[in-house]
Amino acid sequence: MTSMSSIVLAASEHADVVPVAADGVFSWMWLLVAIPAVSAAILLIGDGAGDHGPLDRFGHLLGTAAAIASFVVGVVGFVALLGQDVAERAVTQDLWTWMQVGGFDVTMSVYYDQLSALFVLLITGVGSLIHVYSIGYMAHDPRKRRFFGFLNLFIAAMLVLVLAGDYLVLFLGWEGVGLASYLLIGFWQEKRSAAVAAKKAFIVNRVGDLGLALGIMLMFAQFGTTNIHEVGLNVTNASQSVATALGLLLLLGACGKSAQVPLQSWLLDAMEGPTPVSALIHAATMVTAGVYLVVRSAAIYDLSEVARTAVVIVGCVTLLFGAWIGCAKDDIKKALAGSTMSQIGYMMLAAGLGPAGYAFAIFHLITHGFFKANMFLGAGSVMHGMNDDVDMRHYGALRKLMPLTFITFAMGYLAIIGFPGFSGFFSKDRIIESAFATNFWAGLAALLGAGVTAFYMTRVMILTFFGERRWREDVHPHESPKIMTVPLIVLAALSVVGGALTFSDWIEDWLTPVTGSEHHELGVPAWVITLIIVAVVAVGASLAYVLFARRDVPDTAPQQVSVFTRAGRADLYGDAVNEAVFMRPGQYLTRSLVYVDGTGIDGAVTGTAELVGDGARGLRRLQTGFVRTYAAEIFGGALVLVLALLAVNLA
Amino acid sequence: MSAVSVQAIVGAAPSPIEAPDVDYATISPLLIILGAAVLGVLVEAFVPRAYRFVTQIAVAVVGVVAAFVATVVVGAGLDTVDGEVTGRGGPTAMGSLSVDGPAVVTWAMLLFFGLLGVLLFAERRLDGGLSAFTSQASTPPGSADERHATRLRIEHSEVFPLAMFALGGMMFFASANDLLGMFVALEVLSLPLYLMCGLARRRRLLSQEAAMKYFLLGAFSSAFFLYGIAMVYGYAGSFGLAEISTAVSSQIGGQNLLLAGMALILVGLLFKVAAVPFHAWTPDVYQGAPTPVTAFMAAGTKAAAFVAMLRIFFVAFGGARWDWAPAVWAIAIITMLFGAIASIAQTDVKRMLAYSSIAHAGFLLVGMAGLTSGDGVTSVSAVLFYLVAYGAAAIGAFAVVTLVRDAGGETTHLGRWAGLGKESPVLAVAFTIFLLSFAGIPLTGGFISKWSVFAAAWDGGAWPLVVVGVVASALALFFYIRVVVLLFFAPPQGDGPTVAVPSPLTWSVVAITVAVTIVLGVLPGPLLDLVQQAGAFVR
Amino acid sequence: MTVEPFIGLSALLFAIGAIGVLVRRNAIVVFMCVELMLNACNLSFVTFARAHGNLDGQVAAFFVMVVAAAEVVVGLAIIVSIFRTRRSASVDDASLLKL
Amino acid sequence: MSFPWLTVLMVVPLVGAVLVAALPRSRPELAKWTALGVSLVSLGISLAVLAQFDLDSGGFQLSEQHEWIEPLGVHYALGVDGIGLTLILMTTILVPIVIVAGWNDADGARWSVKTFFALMLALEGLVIGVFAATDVFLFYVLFEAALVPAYFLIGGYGGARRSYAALKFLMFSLAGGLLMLASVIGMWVISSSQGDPSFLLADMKDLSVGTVEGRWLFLGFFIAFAVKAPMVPLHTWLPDAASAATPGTSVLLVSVLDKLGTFGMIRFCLGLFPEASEWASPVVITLAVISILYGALLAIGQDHMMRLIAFTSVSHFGFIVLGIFALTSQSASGSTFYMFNHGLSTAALFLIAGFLIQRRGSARISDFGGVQKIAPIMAGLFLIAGLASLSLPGLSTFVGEFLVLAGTFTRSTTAAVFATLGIVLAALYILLMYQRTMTGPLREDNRGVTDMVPREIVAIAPAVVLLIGLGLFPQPILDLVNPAVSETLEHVQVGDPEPKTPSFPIAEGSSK
Repeated sequence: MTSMSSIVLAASEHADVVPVAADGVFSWMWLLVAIPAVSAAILLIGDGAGDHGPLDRFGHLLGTAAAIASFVVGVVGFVALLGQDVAERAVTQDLWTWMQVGGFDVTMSVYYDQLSALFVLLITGVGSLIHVYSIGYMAHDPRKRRFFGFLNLFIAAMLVLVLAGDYLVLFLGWEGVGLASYLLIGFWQEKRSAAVAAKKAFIVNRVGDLGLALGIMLMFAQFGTTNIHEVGLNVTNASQSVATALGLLLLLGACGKSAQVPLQSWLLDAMEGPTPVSALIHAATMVTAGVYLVVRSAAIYDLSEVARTAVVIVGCVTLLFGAWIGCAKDDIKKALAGSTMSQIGYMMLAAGLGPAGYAFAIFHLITHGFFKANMFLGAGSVMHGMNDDVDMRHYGALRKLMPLTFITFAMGYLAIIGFPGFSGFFSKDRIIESAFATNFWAGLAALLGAGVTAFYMTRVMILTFFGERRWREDVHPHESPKIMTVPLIVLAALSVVGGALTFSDWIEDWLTPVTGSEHHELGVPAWVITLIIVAVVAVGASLAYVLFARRDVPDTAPQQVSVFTRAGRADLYGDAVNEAVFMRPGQYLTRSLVYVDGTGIDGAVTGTAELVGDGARGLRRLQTGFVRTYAAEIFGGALVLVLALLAVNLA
Repeated sequence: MSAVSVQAIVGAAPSPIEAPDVDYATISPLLIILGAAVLGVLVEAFVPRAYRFVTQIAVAVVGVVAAFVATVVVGAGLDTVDGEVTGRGGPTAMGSLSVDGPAVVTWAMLLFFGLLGVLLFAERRLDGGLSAFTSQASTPPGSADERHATRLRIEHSEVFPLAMFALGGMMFFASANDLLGMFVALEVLSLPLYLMCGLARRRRLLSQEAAMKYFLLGAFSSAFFLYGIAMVYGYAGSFGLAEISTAVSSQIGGQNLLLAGMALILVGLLFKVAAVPFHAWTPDVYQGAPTPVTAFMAAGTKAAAFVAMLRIFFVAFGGARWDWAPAVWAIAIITMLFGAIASIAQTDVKRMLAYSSIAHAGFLLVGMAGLTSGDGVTSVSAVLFYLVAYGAAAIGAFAVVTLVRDAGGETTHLGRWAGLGKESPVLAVAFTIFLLSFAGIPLTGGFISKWSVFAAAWDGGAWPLVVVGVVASALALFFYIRVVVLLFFAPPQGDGPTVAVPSPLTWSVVAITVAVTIVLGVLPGPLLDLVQQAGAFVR
Repeated sequence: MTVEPFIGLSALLFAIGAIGVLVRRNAIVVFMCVELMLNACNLSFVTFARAHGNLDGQVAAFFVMVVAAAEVVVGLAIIVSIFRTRRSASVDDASLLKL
Repeated sequence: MSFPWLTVLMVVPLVGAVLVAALPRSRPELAKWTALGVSLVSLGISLAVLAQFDLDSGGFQLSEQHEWIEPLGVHYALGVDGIGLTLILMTTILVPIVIVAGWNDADGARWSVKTFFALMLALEGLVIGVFAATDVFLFYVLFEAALVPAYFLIGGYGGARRSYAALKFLMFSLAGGLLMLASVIGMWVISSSQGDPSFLLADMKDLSVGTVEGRWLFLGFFIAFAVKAPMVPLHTWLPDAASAATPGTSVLLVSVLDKLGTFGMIRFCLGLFPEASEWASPVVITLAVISILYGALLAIGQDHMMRLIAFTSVSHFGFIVLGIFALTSQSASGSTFYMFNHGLSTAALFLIAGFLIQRRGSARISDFGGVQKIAPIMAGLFLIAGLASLSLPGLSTFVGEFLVLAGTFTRSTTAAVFATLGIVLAALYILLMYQRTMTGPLREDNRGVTDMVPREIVAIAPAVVLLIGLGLFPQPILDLVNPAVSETLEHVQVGDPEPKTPSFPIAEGSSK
């Protein structure tokens, strides 16, 4: 008895979370997934009806309605959860047994707690807005219906991911979003670049999934279960090395999904997809799944210093890496993509700080979801007006012609660089603080990142909306239709006020039961750090102003540039490395294996056959047709036989 | 007229000659067949030419059927004996014959083959109303006399009595209980065959050459056989298998005589069963001889010779098993591999079948490595079953060969067989079934027979032989399958093979052999029972 | 008087016969060599019969002669028919069947 | 003796085959419909069998037993356990699909249309017999007999090099079969040395086989099955056969016939030679992992669509064998489930690829491009089939694959890790093929490609539905398989490894 109680104590604070069986509203949470899933099925099977059925006229409405409906359910659930008292905010519902063999038992269960609730709101909320936006953006695409089908599919899969009560179910959603992302990146399949980008995304993600899958297997081998909650409990009994291994394997998975170094290379290519996709999947939601995974697995990371440190390092490297790329790109979407990488780097960094940082990771994740979605949609709106030209060097002075887009984009801009009072300010500030509190170098990296962020975002801002016009002749910029601007406005508003989540530490307290919490004391008072941050941001921004607002921007990217720029334009040679280390040797390997299979293994078989054939022809020649030869054979045989038998006796 | 009686005469000088007592009922099958043969000779002499052929057929068929019935009766009447080995029946006719289980089964088998053979001999519709045999063997090929004889539609109905003599010899061979008897039987079965080989109507040069080769080599090998007998006699002082076995197990000294004798006897027998290196005659003779004769010979000679071999080596030389077994093992291995490999390069159907018969001799020798007695699968039962299955398939296969013809008679070049599947699916399927049986594919008699010889050998501790056997079968498979591919998939050469429409005689042979092959594969139970009930040799 | 000389002689005859079969071309001669081998056997039969003091061997000799006679009939028939065809009794000329 | 369900199930297709073969050559349509009818009837019967199968009482059910060859102790004995029944269902489901999909494959072939469908039915009947045989001799006989129709299907209706492929296929299988024959004989000799010989699986399980000879005999069986399976390095017949045969034939070959190998491993290698199986498992596991990676890498290197799919199967069979010889309930059940689903997914891949090749007149991937634009349905279904082949979660193949891997992980982490690399390679070969054929700008010479016609959709739909349905609800089949698997493993006397970490006491009211 004593031993057991001691184990209880040993377990970190997650141990006292006790999921309660779902009832009332919560027993309907599965609708969150079901609605978009069914809608997706309808829209995609609609294919059978050919491309001119009624679905093609109203399909997009159905898809949007599904997203909104599921958002409503999410809100209801969230309100209900607020109603619960803290001890009962982890609700679980077993739907059916997915697979059960021997001791291996995986249940399709909904696990709805504070963390999932926030994600549900983010996914369905931003998701709905982007559905609405897409109605306008994709208005003229012949395969519109399928597009909304894929979007719904994504929403459903993403919700499976965040509502999963079991790591394997999470993996189901995990690969589901991967599939959706594959389909949407390659939505314009007739563009070879799009198809290639889609394939690349899927395969790089698979490499990450390798880690996740192995992690799940290790859980089963160690604990005999893959239920997230039970793993969380059992891991406290596991050895240090097991926890570390799990942590690193999960991190590999996270890197894949969240485009963290070293698996970052796919994200920039992923911009081949339609802009709403980039906003929803590759900015707001899917790419943050890695952060979700780490936070969800807090119990594991709490037990392994090594794993946490790895997370921090990945975060720091990526946030600088992404920022660097962001500075060098002229393609507005790629610039934003770089920034996404870097922002997720922040989240990872925060998550790597352990209980001190989890909450802030999620906080930044949400605010980033708002302002980055906002900016991507803004970029989409710009492209919409510029005949889908993505080169910022062909923009300029758009603020007059696209006022709404400009305003909303500006809100997002201020938020991301962390202008005081805007959402990004609070979330990023928290992260940098706790980074400093934990490790000076991590803090420094984060701080530096903030400055660079300010620099490249200001650059984007200036190149796009200020300066003089550098448009092509046939381009007639115009503001986008309401259907597109309304979502922009909403998101802009959220980007501004999103910071409110942290007032009176609401979000920290809200998440504490899930993530635990602890507070490292800084050497200096918090406001000092804040001042430093603001100062650094100001420097970055003004530097950009000096470089891009004062001089006029060359229409084509100059070639005589610093190695830094060149490296940045080449995505810091990520692809080059992949090609040199994996692709070329791989191709060589397969080619040589094909050869070996043909000549070696199959050759051995056919070779034996030929050998026998030759032997046969040889023997055939013995049959000379001369009776005396035959007689000789008989005589010889007889002789040998006699001698052999005699030899037996004489021996 | 046997050794024992001779001794009796000399032993007590004054005493009157006592008549040898012979149980004629027991050996009636033998007598009936030989009787039919003699009758056949008389028919040749006295029946007018017009009716001769038919009469001969009648005599032969009636003789064979009667003999078969007699055999069944005799077999039913055999009484079980429990000596050191369990068996039934035993020596008769003053110990010169041993009418025991295996002997009776073999008789039945041989008579069955004989009947099928006769039916094939009697086929006259394939070649413009003439049989497969030359009109006058005495006339040189292509000579005016030959054409004249053909025009007169003269026919060699002697083949029937010859066949009967050969058949009688085979039956005698399989049941002879002393070496001298065996030698005589060997010659009685061989001499008619030598002649029959030379009687082909078409391609007479080849036919005559085959006859000569077979004759010279046969005589040559039987000389070895005889010399072996002489040495064994020198060792044991008697021809009786029983006496020899007692000598082998009890007597000291003179081993070399025994060993050399065994070796030479083995040579003679291995020649008959076409085992390497005494096989060389087989392809040439099988190809040159008239196909019906080849069929009869292939099935009959092998059966008789194998049973005789088992009898000598199990009964007489059983005591010296570990002296001869290794040699037999070695020869079995060589033969299996040689037959399997050599057949691959063949382009002539009849030669191909000849090589396959060599390979089968090897598998049968594997069967010799089994246990001599017991209630499971013994050597005897395995070999007997194998002989039935193989014989039926072989006769069937050669029967098919007689039907695939072109202007020059039978066309035996494999290339010309391409596309037979389209020309005559039934025939092609039948031939395929025989080939599959040779290859030992399940649900054919060949499978069960291979299975039982391997099982017997493994039981006798000769699993290495089984392994080699399996490898050899795999090699042989390659060839048989290639022929099947040829029959069904290869594009026919020119206008493809033509299939002559035979009389019911040949059809019935094909039908019967197919049926037997399938039944032995699907329901081998009864025959397996029979051969196992037959028990061991009784001396 | 021991049997060895007789056996030796018979073995010699047998060997001569066998070698003859291998070296001679004329079918008739080849056949005669076979006959020689058979007679070698006869010699040893008779010898052993004496040695063992029973008549079996001697009787055997008679059987062998009869058989040999039969063989001659068959053999000559075949050889003659071939000779009439080819105008040659050489066993090497008859080698159409091969491979 | 109750109603002989299994005999009927086995005989109906065979009789159907004879019936179809007897139809007039001049009425091909009639033959097609008859064949379809027969295959549907046998599907119905198999479902009836399923309905009678009692999940709770394990062991062999619906057993029949009659003396066949009394002197040898051979019986005509049938019976199904969960494993056999699952595979029988797979067979009866696939054959109608193949018939509908291959409706016109035999038109204009050198051989008559009716024979084509007759052979298919014959194959179905024999294979069902193999899955149901509980007598080793009967198993062997049917195992070999099943080759004959397959051989003629390849050689009679394939494309170029068909007779070479057919011969190669037959030679490999028969050679393997002969080795098995040697082992069967060995078993018989042992059995007869220990009393009356009997080939009944139940009796042979109880024989006391010496360790050494047991291992040799095991080898005989295993090699025969490894040829069928096919495992590297005995796989070279498969790509040739698959590329030469018609798509339908390839399906029957890879999805159905090859399962005899893996099925035999569970039923006979583990069943008859538990000790030897455990002894051999390290080597076999290594070979399996090699097959997984080797097959995948070669698939990546192929330009011929059918060859590519064939090599993916080599890789998948690696997983199946791995699961069997990892000797854990998860991996073994996973393998059986995998067999079922691999049947479906590979069938879909082969058939759709077949439609594509038939329309374009070329099987070279490099001859395609942008087909998605003009044949969206085909592209969609092809993608689903491909995703199933790379076992995407949510599709049934994933369940099997993950169970195999998880089970293996508990037994041999190294093997599991290397095997898991396979999932990345799988993504590569499938998506490369999809990208090169379906996406990108439409090539001029592909304009002729039309989208799938209703018949083809009807043929593929069931497979796709099952793949998705069983992906989310695999438990019904797993319930069918589990008891049989656990019985087998008990016979081998290996238990699943315990979780390595002591489990934390779980508080009241928790989720499970």
